[in-house]
Amino acid sequence: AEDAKLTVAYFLADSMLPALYAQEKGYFTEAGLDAEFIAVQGGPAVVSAVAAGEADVGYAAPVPPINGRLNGVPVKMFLQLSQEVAPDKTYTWLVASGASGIKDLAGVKGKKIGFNANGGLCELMWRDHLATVGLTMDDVETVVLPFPEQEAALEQGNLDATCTINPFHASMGGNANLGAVEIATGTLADLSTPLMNDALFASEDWLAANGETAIKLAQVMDRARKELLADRTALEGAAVQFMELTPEAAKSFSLPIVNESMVITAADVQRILDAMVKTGMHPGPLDGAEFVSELKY
Amino acid sequence: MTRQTRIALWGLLVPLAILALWQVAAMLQRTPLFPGPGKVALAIWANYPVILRELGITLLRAVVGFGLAAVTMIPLGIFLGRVRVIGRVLEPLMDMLATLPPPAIIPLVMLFAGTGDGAKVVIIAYAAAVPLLMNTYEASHSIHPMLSRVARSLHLSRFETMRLIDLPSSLPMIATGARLAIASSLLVSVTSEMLLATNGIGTFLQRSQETFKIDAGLAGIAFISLAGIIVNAGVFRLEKNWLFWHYRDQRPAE
Amino acid sequence: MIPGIAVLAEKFRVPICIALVLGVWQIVFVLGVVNEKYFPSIPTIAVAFGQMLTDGSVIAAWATTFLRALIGLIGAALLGVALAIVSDLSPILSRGIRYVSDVLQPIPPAAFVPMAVFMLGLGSKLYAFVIILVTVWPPYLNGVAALAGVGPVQLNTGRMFGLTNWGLLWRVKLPAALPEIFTGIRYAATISLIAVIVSEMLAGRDGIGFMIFKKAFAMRTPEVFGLMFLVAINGVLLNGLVNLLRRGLTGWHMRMMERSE
Amino acid sequence: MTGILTASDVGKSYGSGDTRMAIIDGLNLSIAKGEFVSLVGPSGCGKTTLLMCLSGLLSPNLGKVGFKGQVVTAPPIGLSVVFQDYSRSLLPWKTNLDNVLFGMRRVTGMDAAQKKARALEILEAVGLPGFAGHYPWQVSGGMQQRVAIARGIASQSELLLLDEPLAAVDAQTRADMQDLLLDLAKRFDQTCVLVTHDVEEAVYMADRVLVLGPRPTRVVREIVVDLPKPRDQISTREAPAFLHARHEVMELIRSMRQGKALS
Amino acid sequence: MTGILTASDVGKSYGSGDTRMAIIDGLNLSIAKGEFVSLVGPSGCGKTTLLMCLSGLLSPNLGKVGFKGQVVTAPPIGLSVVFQDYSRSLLPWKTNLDNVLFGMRRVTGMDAAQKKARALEILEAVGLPGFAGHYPWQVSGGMQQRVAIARGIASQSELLLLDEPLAAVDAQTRADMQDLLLDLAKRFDQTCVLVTHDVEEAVYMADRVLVLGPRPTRVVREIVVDLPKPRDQISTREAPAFLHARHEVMELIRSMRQGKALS
Ligand SMILES: Nc1ncnc2c1ncn2[C@@H]1O[C@H](COP(=O)(O)OP(=O)(O)OP(=O)(O)O)[C@@H](O)[C@H]1O
Ligand SMILES: Nc1ncnc2c1ncn2[C@@H]1O[C@H](COP(=O)(O)OP(=O)(O)OP(=O)(O)O)[C@@H](O)[C@H]1O
Ligand SMILES: [Mg+2]
Ligand SMILES: [Mg+2]
Repeated sequence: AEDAKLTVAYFLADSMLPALYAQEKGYFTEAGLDAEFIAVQGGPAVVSAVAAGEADVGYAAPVPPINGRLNGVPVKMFLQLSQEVAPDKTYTWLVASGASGIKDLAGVKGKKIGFNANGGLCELMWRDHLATVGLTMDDVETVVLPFPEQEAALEQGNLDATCTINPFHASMGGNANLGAVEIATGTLADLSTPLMNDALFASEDWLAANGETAIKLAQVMDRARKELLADRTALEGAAVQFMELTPEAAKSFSLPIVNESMVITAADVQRILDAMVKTGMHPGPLDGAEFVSELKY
Repeated sequence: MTRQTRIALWGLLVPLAILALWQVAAMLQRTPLFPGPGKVALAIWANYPVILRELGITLLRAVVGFGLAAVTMIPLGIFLGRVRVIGRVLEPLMDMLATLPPPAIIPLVMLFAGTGDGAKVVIIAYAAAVPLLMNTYEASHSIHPMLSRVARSLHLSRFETMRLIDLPSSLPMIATGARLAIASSLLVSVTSEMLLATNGIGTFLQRSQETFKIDAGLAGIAFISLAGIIVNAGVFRLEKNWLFWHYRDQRPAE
Repeated sequence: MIPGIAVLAEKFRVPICIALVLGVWQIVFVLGVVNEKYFPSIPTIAVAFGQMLTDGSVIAAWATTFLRALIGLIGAALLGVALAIVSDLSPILSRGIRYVSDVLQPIPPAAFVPMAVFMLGLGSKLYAFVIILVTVWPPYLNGVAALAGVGPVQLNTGRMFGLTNWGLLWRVKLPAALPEIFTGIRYAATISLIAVIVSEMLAGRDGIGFMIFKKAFAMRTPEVFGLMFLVAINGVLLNGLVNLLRRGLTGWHMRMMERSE
Repeated sequence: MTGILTASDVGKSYGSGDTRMAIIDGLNLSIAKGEFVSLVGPSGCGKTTLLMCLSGLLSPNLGKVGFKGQVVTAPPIGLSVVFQDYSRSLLPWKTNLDNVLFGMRRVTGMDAAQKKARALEILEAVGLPGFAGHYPWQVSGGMQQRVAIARGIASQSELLLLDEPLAAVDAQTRADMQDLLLDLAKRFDQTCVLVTHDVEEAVYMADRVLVLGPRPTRVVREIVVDLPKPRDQISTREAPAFLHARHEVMELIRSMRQGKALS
Repeated sequence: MTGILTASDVGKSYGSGDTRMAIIDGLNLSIAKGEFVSLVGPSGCGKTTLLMCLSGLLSPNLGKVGFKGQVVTAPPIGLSVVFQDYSRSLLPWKTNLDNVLFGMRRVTGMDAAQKKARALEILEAVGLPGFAGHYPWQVSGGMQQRVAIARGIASQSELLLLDEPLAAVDAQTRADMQDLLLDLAKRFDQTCVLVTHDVEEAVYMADRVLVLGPRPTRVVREIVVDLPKPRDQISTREAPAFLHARHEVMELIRSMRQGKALS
C-alpha cells in the first residue's frame, strides 16, 4: 500500500531531536509513513497549523494546545516526549543577572522579567514560582522576548530576570560578565513527581481516523529515543545536525527524558490545569480528561 | 452630489466586496482561528477601551520614528542626489542596509538601544528611512537639467539649490515615499511590539494570538488600519495643497 | 585627478560599500561597547561563514531564498503596476484600491498568518501571500503618482496621433512614468527579500531565513551575522538585476540625466 | 456654415468662480478645404487655446467646432497639431526618427519599411539628415522644432494646425521650411491653420489672415491675401498686395498693444 | 584680450569616441563693457552651447572664457542668462512674481518690500500686469517667455546673456520689449549678448552683430552697426546703415543654408 502521509508542525526544541533523527534515518518510511516536518515560530502557530489541517500532528509545550482547546480548537494531546522532576531533571530555569541584585524569588518584585511567549510554559512557570513568595504578575514588569535574545538583554540591563531553557541556560552560566543567579528551576514549584513538559497533539477528527498512524509515529519515536539514549555519538551528531549546536556544546547535551513511556494520562494534564487555575491564567474549573487521548503503542 | 463624492462612494464598493469575500470565507472555515468581519466587529466593541489605550502608545512611537526618518532622510536623499558621485558610490550601501529584515536587526538594535521605547523608535525610523531615502534620492537624481542650470546661473549655493530647487521639485516623489514610509512605520511599530513585547497594539495582538483570540487581535489591527486611513487622507490633503502645481500643471485644463 | 578618482570610486562602488560596512562594524567591535559574544568581530564572522560555505548548506539556502525573492518581486511588480494602471483608467476603481491599500499597508504580515494558514497552508502559497502583501505597494504607489504626473503636452501629443485611452497609457504614460515606477520597484526589491526571510522564519524548512532562525536558537551568533551580511549582499545583487532591466527600459532617461554637468 | 473646419460662437474660459477668466468669446470662423489660413494676435490672447479647441483637445464651454461636417468632441482622424511647446511634445524616450514614425501611426497603405524610408526623407527635408538616431534632448531647440514639424507633416493629415512652428529656427531655414510647407500643402491638397507672430510669415504663407483681438479673443479682422501661388521668397515679399496686407495686419496689432515702458 | 567678456580659442564637443561631435571649434570673441552684441547663426550651429560656455554653465574642452579679467569656471556673479527653453526654466511651484523675485536673490540694497515693488514694476513693464499671482503654467508661451525676461532683468546683472528671448511673442510686444531691453541696458550700463534668429532684431538691437558659422561653429563675420542710440522702431529700421547691415547678415546666413526640398 502507499505510505500514509504525516505532516508534523513543530516548535524547535531538544526533545524533538529523536523525530528529526528518525526522519533522517528513514525510520518513518520503514514504518510506512511519508512524514514531513515543518518548523513553525511558536506554539500557538503550531496549533493554528493543526487546526487548519495543514499539519496532522503538532508538537509544542502543553499550554498552547490547552489554550487552543479552551478557545474552541478541538485538539487533544496524545504523547509526551519529556518530563521534569526534582531535583536534577529540570529543564527550565529562572535566572537573574548579577547586576540586578536579585538573589531569590522574592527579590523579583518590581523588576523587569522576561519570558518567550504569552500563555506558554514560561508564563505558567513565573506565575507558579512567584505565587510561592506571594507575588503575582502585577508585581513585576514583563517583557516578551525570544529565547536567543534574552542573555544579551540580561547583560545589557534590559531584563533583570528571565525564564530560560537550554542551551541558553548553559550559556548564561558560563558568562562571567553576566554573573547569573539561578533563582528557581522547574516549570512548577512542586516537582516531586514527573511533570509533562511538552506534547504531541492532533485534532479529535484526525485522531479518530488515524489511530494506526499515531501508533506508528509513537513506535518510530520510541525506537529513535532508545537508540539515541544508547548511542552518545549518534546523539551528539544529531544535536549538531539538527540543532546547529557546536560540537563542543553537543558534548554536554542530553535528551530531557525522565519517563521511558510517552503515554499521557488525564492526571498529567490535570496538574498543569490546576496550576493554571491557581495562578489565575484561567478561571477554571477544568477537567484533564477532556484534553487527552490516551494512546497505547 | 459632486463628482468627487460619487467617486468616493462607488469606490467604497471595492473594500466592501473584499469584506464580503472575507465573511464568506470565514463562514466556510467555522473556526475561532478564522474570524469574519462580523466577529471582529464584535471584538472591537468588547475590547475598544484597552485597544484605544494601547493604540496611543503604538501611534506615538510610529510618529516619532517617522519624524526622525523624515528630518534626516529627506535632506540626506537630496544631498546624495545632488552630489552625484557620492550618491552613485553609496547606492549599494543603501541596498545593503535596506534589505536587512527588521526581525533580524531587532536583536542587534537591542544591544545598543535596549528593549524600551528607544529601541523601537530606532527600528521604526530605520524602516521608514528606506522608502523616504530612496524616493528622495531618485527624485533629486532626476531633476531636469534645466533647473540645475537656472540654479547655477542665479548663483545659488549648493545648500540653497538643495533647499530651493531640489526639495520642491522632488516633493511629488517624496510624497509617495512618505506614504510608503508612514505605512511601514505603523507596520514596524506593531511588529517591534510583537517581537519585543511590552505594550502597545502589537503586544495586544501577540497576546491575542497566543491565547487564540484572533478576533480581538484583528480588532486591534483594525484600529491601526483606521489610523492609516486617516493619516493618508491627511497626506492626500497636503498633496492637494502643496503639489497642485505638479498635478494641475500636468492635467489638460478642462 | 579628481574626476579620475570619482570614476574609479564608481567602478568599485560595491567593494567600497562592503568595506565601509565591515569597517564600521569592526570599529564598533574594537570600541568594545558590547560583549563580543553578541557582537563578534569581522574575522570571527568570516571564519564562521567560511565554515558554513564549506559544508555547502549555505549555497542551497541562498539559492532558495534568492529565487523566492526574485519571483516574489516579479509578481509584486507586475501586480503593483497593474493596479496602478487600473487606477489610472478608472477613478472609481482607483479610489477603491486606494482604500484597500490604506487599510492593508500598515498591517504586519504576522497578523494574518494564523488566518492565512487556513486559506493557504504552510507552503509556498503562504510565502507568496506574505511576499506579495508587503511588496506590491511601492510599485503601485509610485506607479499611480507617476502616471498621474505625465505632462499635458505629452498626453495631447498622444491623443492627437490617434491613441485611445489604452494606447495613450501604453505608449505615452507608461514610458514616461517608467523611471519613477522603477524607484518603486527598486524599493520593492529590498522588501521582497525581507518578506522572504520573514516568511521563512514564520514557517520554514529551508532558506536563509530558516537558517538564521535555527542558528539563533543554537546561539551561533557569528553565523547569524554572517548570514545577515549575505542577505545584505543579496540586496545589492537583486538590485543589480533590477538595474539591468531598468537600463534596458529607461536607458534614455539615465542618459538624459547624465547630460548636465 | 460650410468649410472643412468651422467654429461657431465658440467660448472658452479657464478657472471658475472668482478666478474665472474668459479666453475666447463668441468666436466664429470657417476654413475651406485646401485653404491656408494664418492666425495672428497679441501674446496671450488665446491662440493656443483656440487651436486646442479646434483640434478637439479642449472642449469649448460654449458653441461648436465642426470638422468635415461633424461636431468635434475628441481629436478627429485626419487632423494633426504641431504644438507650440515643441520641447515637451517630443517623446524623450524615442529617437527623432521614432518620433516622426509615431506621427505616422494612422497612415495607411505603407508598410513599416516604407514608412521608415518616408520618415527619413522628411527628416532630411527639414534639414536634419544624420540626426534620425539622436534623441530630441540631444539636439538644439530649432532642431527639435523641426522634428515636431516633420512629425506633423508625416501624419499626412488633411488638416494641419501649426502653433508657432518656426519660432526657433534661423531666417534661412525658416524660409526653406515655409516653402516646404506650402509645397506639401499644395501637393497633398492639405488645409493648414498657422499661428505665427511673424506678420510677414503670416501673409507670405496665407490665402487669408485672421487677426484675433485681445483676450477674450475673437476674430477682429479677416484679410484676404490676393497673391498668386506658388509664392516666391523674393518676388512675393516685394509685391504691393503683400506689403499692403502686411501693413494692415501690423497696424491692427499695434493698436492692440499691451505693456508700457518701465519707469 | 580686453573686454568684460572674452573667449579665446574655445572648443567644445558632445559625446565621446565614435559619437563625438564637435560643436564649437576655435572660437574667439571679446565684448566690451556696455556693448550690445547680437549673435546669429544657423539653427543647431552651437549658439546655445556657446552661451552656456560663456556663462560658465558648461566648461569648454579647449580654450578659455574670461569675465572681468577672471577665467570663468562656474557662473560668475554679475552675469545672468535668459534661457531658450523658457517653459522649463521657470519654477512651476512659484508664481510669476516669486519667479521674478527668485532672480533678485543676489540683489543687494533693497529690502523685501522694495524688491517686491520692483518685481511688480518689471512684470508690468513686460506687459504682464495682473498676472503676478498666476503660475507659469497658467499663462501662455509668450507670457512665460516674458516672465523669464523679467527674471533676467530683475537680477540687475552687469552682463545679460539672452537666448532667443523674444521668439514667442507677437510683433508689437516684441518691439516694445526690444526698446525696454535697450533702455535698461543703457540706463544701467549693462552689457548684453543676444542670440536671435530675427536678423532685423539682431541689427536693431546691436552695436555689433557676430555671425556664427555652421557646426562646428566660430565667428565668421563681425558687422559693426553704425547707427546712433537710442534707436527708434521706425526711423532706425529705415536707415541705410540698418538696411545695409541687415542685407549683409542675410546674405551670409543664406549662404550657409542646410536642408533641401522634399522630393
Ligand atoms: N546633449 C547633447 N548631446 C549631443 N549633441 C548635442 C547635445 N546638445 C546639443 N547637441 C548638439 O549640439 C549642436 C548645437 O546645439 P545648440 O543647442 O548649441 O544649437 P543652437 O545654435 O542653439 O541651435 P538653435 O538655434 O536651434 O537653438 C546641435 O547640433 C546638437 O545636435
Ligand atoms: N491652465 C491655465 N489656467 C488659467 N489660465 C490659463 C491657463 N492656460 C492659459 N491660460 C490663460 O489663457 C490665456 C490665453 O493663453 P494661450 O496660451 O491660448 O495664449 P496664446 O494666444 O497662445 O499666447 P502666446 O502667443 O503667448 O502663445 C492667457 O492669458 C493665459 O493666462
Ligand atoms: Mg500660444
Ligand atoms: Mg539654441
